[in-house]
Amino acid sequence: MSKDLILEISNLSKAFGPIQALRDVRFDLRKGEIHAIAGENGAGKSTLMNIIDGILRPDSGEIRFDGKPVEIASPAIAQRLGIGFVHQEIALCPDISVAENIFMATTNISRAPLMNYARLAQKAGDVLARLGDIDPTALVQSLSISQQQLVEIAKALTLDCRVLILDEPTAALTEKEAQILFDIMRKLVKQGISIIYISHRMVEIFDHCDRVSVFRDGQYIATHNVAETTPTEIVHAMVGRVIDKLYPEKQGEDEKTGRVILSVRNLTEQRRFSDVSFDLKQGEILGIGGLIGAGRSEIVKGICKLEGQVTGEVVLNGRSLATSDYQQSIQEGLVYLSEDRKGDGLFLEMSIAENISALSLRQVSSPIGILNDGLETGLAERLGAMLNLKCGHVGEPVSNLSGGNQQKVAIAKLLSVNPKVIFLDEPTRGVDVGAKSEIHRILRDLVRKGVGIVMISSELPELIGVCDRVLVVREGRISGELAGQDMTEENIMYLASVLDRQLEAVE
Amino acid sequence: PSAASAQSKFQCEPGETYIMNVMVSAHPYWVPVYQGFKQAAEAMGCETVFSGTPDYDITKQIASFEQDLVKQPAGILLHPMQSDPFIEPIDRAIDGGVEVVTFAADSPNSKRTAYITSDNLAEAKFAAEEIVKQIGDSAEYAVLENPGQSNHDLRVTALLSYMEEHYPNMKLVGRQASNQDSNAAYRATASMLQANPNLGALWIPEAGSAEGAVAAVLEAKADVLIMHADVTPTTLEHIKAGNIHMALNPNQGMQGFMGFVSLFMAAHSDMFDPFNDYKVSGFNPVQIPYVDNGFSVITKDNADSFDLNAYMEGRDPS
Amino acid sequence: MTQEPKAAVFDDPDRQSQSTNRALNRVKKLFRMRETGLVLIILALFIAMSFASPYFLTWVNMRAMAMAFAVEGIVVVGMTILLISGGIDLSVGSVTALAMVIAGLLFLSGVDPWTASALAILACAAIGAIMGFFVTVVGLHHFIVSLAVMVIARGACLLGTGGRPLGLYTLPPEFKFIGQGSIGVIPVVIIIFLVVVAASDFMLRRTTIFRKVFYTGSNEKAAAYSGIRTKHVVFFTTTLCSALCGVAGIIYMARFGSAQPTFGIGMELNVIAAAVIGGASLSGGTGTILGAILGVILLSVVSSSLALLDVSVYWQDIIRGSILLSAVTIDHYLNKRRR
Amino acid sequence: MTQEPKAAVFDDPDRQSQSTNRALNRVKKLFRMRETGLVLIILALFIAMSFASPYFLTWVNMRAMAMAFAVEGIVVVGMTILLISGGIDLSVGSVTALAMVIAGLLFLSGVDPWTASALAILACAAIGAIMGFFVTVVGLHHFIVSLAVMVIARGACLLGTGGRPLGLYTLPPEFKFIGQGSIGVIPVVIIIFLVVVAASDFMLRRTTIFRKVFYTGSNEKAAAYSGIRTKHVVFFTTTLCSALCGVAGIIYMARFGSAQPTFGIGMELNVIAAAVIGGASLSGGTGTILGAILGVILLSVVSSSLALLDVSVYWQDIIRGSILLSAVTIDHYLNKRRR
Ligand SMILES: Nc1ncnc2c1ncn2[C@@H]1O[C@H](COP(=O)(O)OP(=O)(O)OP(=O)(O)O)[C@@H](O)[C@H]1O
Ligand SMILES: Nc1ncnc2c1ncn2[C@@H]1O[C@H](COP(=O)(O)OP(=O)(O)OP(=O)(O)O)[C@@H](O)[C@H]1O
Ligand SMILES: [Mg+2]
Ligand SMILES: [Mg+2]
Repeated sequence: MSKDLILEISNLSKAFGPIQALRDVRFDLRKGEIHAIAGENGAGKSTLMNIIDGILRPDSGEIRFDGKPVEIASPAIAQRLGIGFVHQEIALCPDISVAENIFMATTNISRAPLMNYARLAQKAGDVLARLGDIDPTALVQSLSISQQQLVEIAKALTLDCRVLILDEPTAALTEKEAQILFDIMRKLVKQGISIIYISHRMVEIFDHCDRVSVFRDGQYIATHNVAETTPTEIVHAMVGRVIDKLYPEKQGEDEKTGRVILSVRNLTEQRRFSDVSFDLKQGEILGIGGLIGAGRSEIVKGICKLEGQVTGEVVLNGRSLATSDYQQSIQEGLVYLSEDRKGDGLFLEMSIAENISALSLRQVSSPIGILNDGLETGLAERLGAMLNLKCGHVGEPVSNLSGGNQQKVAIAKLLSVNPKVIFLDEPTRGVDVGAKSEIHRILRDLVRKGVGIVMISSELPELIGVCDRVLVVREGRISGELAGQDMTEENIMYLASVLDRQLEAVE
Repeated sequence: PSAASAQSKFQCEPGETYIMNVMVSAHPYWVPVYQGFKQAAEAMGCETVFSGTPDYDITKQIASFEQDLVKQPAGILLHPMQSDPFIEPIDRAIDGGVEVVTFAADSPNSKRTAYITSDNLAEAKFAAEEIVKQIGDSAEYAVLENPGQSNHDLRVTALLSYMEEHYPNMKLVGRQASNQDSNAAYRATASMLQANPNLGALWIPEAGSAEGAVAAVLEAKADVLIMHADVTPTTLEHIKAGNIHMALNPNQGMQGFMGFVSLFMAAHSDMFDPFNDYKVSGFNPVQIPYVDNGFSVITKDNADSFDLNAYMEGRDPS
Repeated sequence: MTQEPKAAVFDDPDRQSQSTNRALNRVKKLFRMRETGLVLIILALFIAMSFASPYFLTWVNMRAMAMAFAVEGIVVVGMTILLISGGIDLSVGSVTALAMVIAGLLFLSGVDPWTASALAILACAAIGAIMGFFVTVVGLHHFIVSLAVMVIARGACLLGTGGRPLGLYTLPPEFKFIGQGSIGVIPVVIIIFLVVVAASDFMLRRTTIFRKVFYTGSNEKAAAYSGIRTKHVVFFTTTLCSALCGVAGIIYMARFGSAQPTFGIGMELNVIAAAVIGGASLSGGTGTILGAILGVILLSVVSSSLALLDVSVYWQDIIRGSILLSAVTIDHYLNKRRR
Repeated sequence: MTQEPKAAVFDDPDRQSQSTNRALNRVKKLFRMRETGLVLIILALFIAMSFASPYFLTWVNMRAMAMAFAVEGIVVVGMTILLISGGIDLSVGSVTALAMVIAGLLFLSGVDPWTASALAILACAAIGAIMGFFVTVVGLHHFIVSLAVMVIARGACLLGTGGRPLGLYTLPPEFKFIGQGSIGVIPVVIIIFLVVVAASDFMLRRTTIFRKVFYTGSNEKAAAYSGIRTKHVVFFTTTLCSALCGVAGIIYMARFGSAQPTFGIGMELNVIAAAVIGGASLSGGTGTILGAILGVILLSVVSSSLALLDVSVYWQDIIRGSILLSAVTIDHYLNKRRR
């Protein structure tokens, strides 16, 4: 048995100060399998992967690679063993070209004294061609967050590795890119490479993986063959309770008022999008779908006056808005949740409480602007509990949290104000199933209270499961609208990727 | 000697200490001054301390002066970085029984009893006369300067006004700041030489800039008479080699020596009963408004005597 | 909002343990405070010095030391706030000097000293505003803008005075009182310093306006995405820092009875060092007034001690630098262990 | 999925236009180069100056200007590389002076000047290595470490010389040749400078080793994840910068025939300014040697021009600062527009 194991981990523990992130866990990986890891946010998945990659050192425990005990003291050693890692948090050099980023590890161990940029760009182009449309000579800082995610994946694919770790690679990817990734994964597995795949999307685990291991609260729970288990069982093992309904009830017929909360007319930005018009009605959650780089984020940021030179009209509750910056938008009641939580969503070295109150300092201070610690802690604890935030106390820095828990802080920040319309850009990116359904429920409750919600998501089941109506964006234009029974993955994909407008007529 | 010392009033009590307080305390200028100070003290059986701040920072110098006061010395020979800020501390020292004499820079509105200094005007006048003597009274000359440092400013402005007054045909063609930085002096001199091919003489108020200026003049193969104040080993060598015509060096030893003597006399004023109102008005009878310590003229012939490193061999700098 | 009733369900068990938790957290916080390490180091220096020199622990010496850092401390406050917002200012020395020169020239031309001082502080604030403009509107880096302004302001000092200090012996005594007087045994300078420190410390920790300074410095984009007008914030901190330089300059003028065009050359590094020793980060987002002031005190005590012990001037710099390096190293390890 | 055949349809026309695209991109790149703006500004200054003064565009004046910035330019190279890696060094001035002092003292004690120089450069590299140690192993910030070392190295200069410049007039002519000689019409100093610049520019752009410097400075974490030993990289750039200061110190010594313990005070700001004007970022990851050298040239041409035009010293600082500010502003807008 152990002959076909490439990686065996036993009795491994790791603590961050008082927090026991991993407790006596074990894990094994067969040659040529795709092994999924499931667990709530903060279960210790990324920590385990960081240990395998030599980024973190375990407090105790043994790692055997190819049957031999190894000590992985640095990423360089992990690389030499043949371990490749796509990180949950994107780690690229912003001032460097895409091609150089992709081949950073290769350059590092290269014996050649000189760079060969032409070859680098060409090789990078070849890898990228499989994944999506990205210019290898562009600087990484000019890419959208999903494009950066693709570069991260491309980076791992170029490594000559035996074990490939993918930590939530699809969190920011749309169906199309995810499918491409799965195709590639299958090819790699055929070549004998083993893959560890972390995801909160059950569908992906059940469609593409061979085995699945479940972790909870830093402890190993169980490993199953995917063929012999069900999503319900896995979710149960993960969260320790049964989640009967993944998505909340949709808008009932009787809740349709037809009253328009927000109306957008002919919104245009020179380069990113043009002629965007839609209405957001009271009582509905409006979804926006589309491919990576279609311009969904840009449209929403444009409405909130966060970015770009936007022309067109935005009408809120019958009144045309004359906002010129985001501050004014917030005052009018429009708030935006960014898709890039690390880049522009959070203050990483500041405390959880300070993060949550950033939008609503007035709520946690006296009328003359003196902050009240008690109020601030209270607000954070209340919202944290509501979102099932896993943390020591709300005074610790956000950088200590797991990825999914950081996302919860970002959401809590938005909920702290009383917005009229909330724009959410990939709101459940990296959030576990339990918390996700909690967030969805909260969104639905907000809608019932009269708040307007617009949600961008690249996860089609979520879009379909949560939204009452979906707009699809392609190349900066709204290419169609779907509601009710028409909201299917096929229809959304079709609208998102048809090649030109004439084809639409063929339908 | 102890018996003799008991008889002379020009002797210290055991442990009687005098302090010399300066700014930028690592500057070599103070070294011969302190040697003179110490030699006088030794002759009178007194203790000395060298104090001050390594920084060019008035608050730090005042703090160090106040810390000197904490030790209750008999007197302090002070180089006040700025005159007015020291008025209050000096007055407080004197009211508290610590005598203060200033040197090289003054605090004229304070109660200090004496001021020992080089006569920058005399230096400038001498330099001007020498320049005219060497290149005639209708030629072009230029100066480097260090705006903001008072004694350097004086050396420059005094020369300029002396020339204007006495030799109206002398033409000032360049006036550049080098701020004691030899590379800046090099740059400024090189540019001035370009702009003024007929430049005849260059007056520089200190030696650091002179090093850079010489390099520029030599490189341009220009025939420019260089004169400067103060001296460094390198400018000495240039003097010996004839690249620099002459340097004027204040008599630092005399500054320290006279500084000590006036300080001692102020602290022992009971030996002196002059014909004036000091008893009723309550001031120190030893009042010396101004002592000129003089300056030396360094040329090829006497340059060997001005090697500070040679002078300091076998002497204790502190 | 809808959450409220549900939140209450969560709240109950939490609330019970909260009060004990909070007390515990406070104690922990005190120990975890960045400043504790610095306080210990400074205490150690004090104890060592009081054995080494009988003059050290005297009232007069303490007073002299405090007078030496009090005014610079005001500039450090401004610099710390600016650093927290993600900026830096190299012009503090020249702007402080310029405040003296402007007020001095106005006074000499007949303006009463209070008006002259107010105008000088305003002028400094205007300089800060100009720097803020170049940083926020044009988009240049603080470093290069403030470097240019450092040169320009020094030039203005020289131009205004011809390079010679202005004697302001005629300043009225009630004005000089700011710099030279005492209330009881405590010098006015130190009282002003303490007021500025206490006020800014309180504001920085407790007011919404200054909290935005932290957000902006910690992650400017995230701050913008939280609806904070980050450019206004940076403009404000840049202006505030220069205005505090102006205040410092006026106090120096009152203290010295003169205006010195060459004052404060090289001061910027000292001031930044104090803030950084006290925990401010050069990349913004962190820093405390208390820490920065401890930084100033540390630097000042070291300088004063060396002078008091009659250490040879040729050794002083070496010792000073080494103590600085050791202090930050020890502080670093103390902080690391506590975490 | 279904899109794949369609993707192929996309590919074909793309490929065709690619080659023309690439040629176009190259031209665009040249225009987009950060340095173009600076070159234009310097050219404008040159043209203005050649009208203002007939002496400006003479060979001798150009030579003198080049001599004035060449040696500092070597330090700028080291600083730029260090800045790219995410560091900063305030000690460059004192370390340059220390190189002179060490070499000078060794020479005076009988060591031959070449060995003395080699030892001095080694000593500077060792100082850089110590700074590197405190930054990478201990974990302190470059700013504070190099500030402490700046003070210590200055102290060492004073201690070694008693604060007095060393006269090294007796240096053999073949050694002085480094600083004072010419090969053909071109001064050796300038040749050394050009070699250092060309070599470091080439290495920084083209060698795999120096690319790691960019990766480390751009995102240390990402670089570490790719297996790059980022601490080694930072240690290396810190050491290299100090070693280049050593080289500069030796050249100054040969040039002026003296070792000045007070040399280079305040030099760090000038050097950092040059690098920043040339496009280096204080937060690491960007910067070019070419840009930095253009920065040095800009600063130097301005100083020389003011001297050549005999502008009043009291105005010079104001004009210099204003030109600096305008230049970076213009450069900024030129860069912005090109993007
Ligand atoms: N640097 C750190 N300092 C302190 N605590 C940490 C640190 N990194 C992780 N933790 C804690 O360790 C636990 C496990 O985190 P980890 O990132 O492994 O979770 P995860 O399973 O990957 O979660 P997610 O699905 O949200 O990514 C969490 O409780 C987290 O708060
Ligand atoms: N700052 C920027 N500079 C240049 N191009 C940008 C910038 N931001 C976004 N873009 C480009 O604009 C296009 C639209 O990006 P946007 O982020 O709106 O797409 P999206 O539909 O939200 O997809 P994603 O899933 O990638 O977020 C992309 O091609 C992206 O590369
Ligand atoms: Mg994770
Ligand atoms: Mg998006």
